Amino acid sequence: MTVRVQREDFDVGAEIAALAGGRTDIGGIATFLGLVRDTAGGERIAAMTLEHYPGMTEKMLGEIEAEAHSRWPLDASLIIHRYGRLEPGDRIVLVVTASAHRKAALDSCEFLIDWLKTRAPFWKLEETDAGAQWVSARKSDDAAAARWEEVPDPKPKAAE
Amino acid sequence: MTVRVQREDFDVGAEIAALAGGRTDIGGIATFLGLVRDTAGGERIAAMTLEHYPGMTEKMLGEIEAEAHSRWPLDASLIIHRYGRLEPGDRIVLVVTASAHRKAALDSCEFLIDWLKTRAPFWKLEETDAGAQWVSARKSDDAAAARWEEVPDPKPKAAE
Amino acid sequence: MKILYFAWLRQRVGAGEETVDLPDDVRDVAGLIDWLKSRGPNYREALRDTSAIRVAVNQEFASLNAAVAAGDEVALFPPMTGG
Amino acid sequence: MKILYFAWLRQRVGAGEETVDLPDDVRDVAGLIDWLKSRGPNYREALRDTSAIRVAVNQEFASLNAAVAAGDEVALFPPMTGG
Repeated sequence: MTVRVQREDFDVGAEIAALAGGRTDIGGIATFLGLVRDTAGGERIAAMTLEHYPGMTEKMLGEIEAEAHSRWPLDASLIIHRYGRLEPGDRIVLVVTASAHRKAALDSCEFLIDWLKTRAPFWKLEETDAGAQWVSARKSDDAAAARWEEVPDPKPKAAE
Repeated sequence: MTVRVQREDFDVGAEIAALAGGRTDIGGIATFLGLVRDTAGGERIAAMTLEHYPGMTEKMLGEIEAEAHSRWPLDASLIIHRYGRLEPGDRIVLVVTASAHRKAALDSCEFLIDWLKTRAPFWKLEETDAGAQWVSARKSDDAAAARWEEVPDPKPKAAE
Repeated sequence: MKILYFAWLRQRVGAGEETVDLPDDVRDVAGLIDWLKSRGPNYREALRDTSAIRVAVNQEFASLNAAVAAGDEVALFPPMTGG
Repeated sequence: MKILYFAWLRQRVGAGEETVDLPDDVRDVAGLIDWLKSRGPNYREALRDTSAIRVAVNQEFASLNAAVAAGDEVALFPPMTGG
């Protein structure tokens, strides 16, 4: 279980390789990589600045990661979230989960990205043609995160 | 849309970077990486050999990939599947899907790995302490693939 | 008490962080927000709509009726938009 | 007709690929399998349980009653275990 909150970019291939790290009990590694898009709600985005709450961010991400490990049989996991000014195409967030079972890796990866969207203290300021605008929280993100509120099966449905 | 069936290993980070390739309309990239495990059904696996049906494999993977593009709004996708002799910890399969919407990327990635498990003409021969054994198809894999038989929403549930 | 502001709350208040001497009669988050609003138009403007404000006390999410005390770190911010 | 065998079917038949002259009365996959079984004990053993056999005709999955003709490429193999 690793959480990193950093201004610097990250190397996806190197992170995945480090997570697997010569282990031979991992059957599947699921990854979600979030990138900055050049549009939002039809508006052109020149850049965005991610602000966060140092200390609490790491704490919340660690709690969300621990929750994933309690729900699925994970061998390893990693969350990296950047802050600072980012441009379209830049990497923002990386979630990696490894398990003997592919379903556990895939489900927990989706869980982590859904939860950190609504529970990690980050705020996005977008630079649009109309000036700088704080991004509003989306109902669809709340709904995606709420799906995981029900107590799920402790084991993946399709044993591998 | 790219399909590669190859004996050689692949570089996950480079493949993901090439897929995104300077594009600024991609919001999320989902990846599933399958690795060879050192055990199966309690037995120790020294290595496995993947046999496939050259020609038909590429054709089936291409059809499965096209099906994913018809079901989800994907910007790009990649399937790499290796054949030949592999040892525990080795990479076997890589599925990468990119979309403006994270849910589309995640769902289509899961769809692709579920379908290729049961529809791509590969066969695994495992080297165990008891000798070489052909892997049996798993009911759980059939069930995972069958989940996608129902006609799904053409659009992701949580618009982004 | 240390108070932190993020995103547009920080911009409207005009500070990201301040240390305040809490009046004795402020015992919960709602009371803290009311007292802050009495401190000037920037606070009144920033804290006008409490439905748009999320709160953390000592880096844990908290509700408006959560207790606060002198040694606490309280953060006020809009709904989060990470990921 | 070109016939391909994979995995344990290939091992039991003893060949991965062969070209055969199809008798006129073989018109579907089931008929082809019956005819192959008449060709020797290795075929009989390999093709004994048709429920364990999957078929592709010209690289498309096909059922036991799918039609086959002289120019076709027919593949016989166990259920797939990729991924």
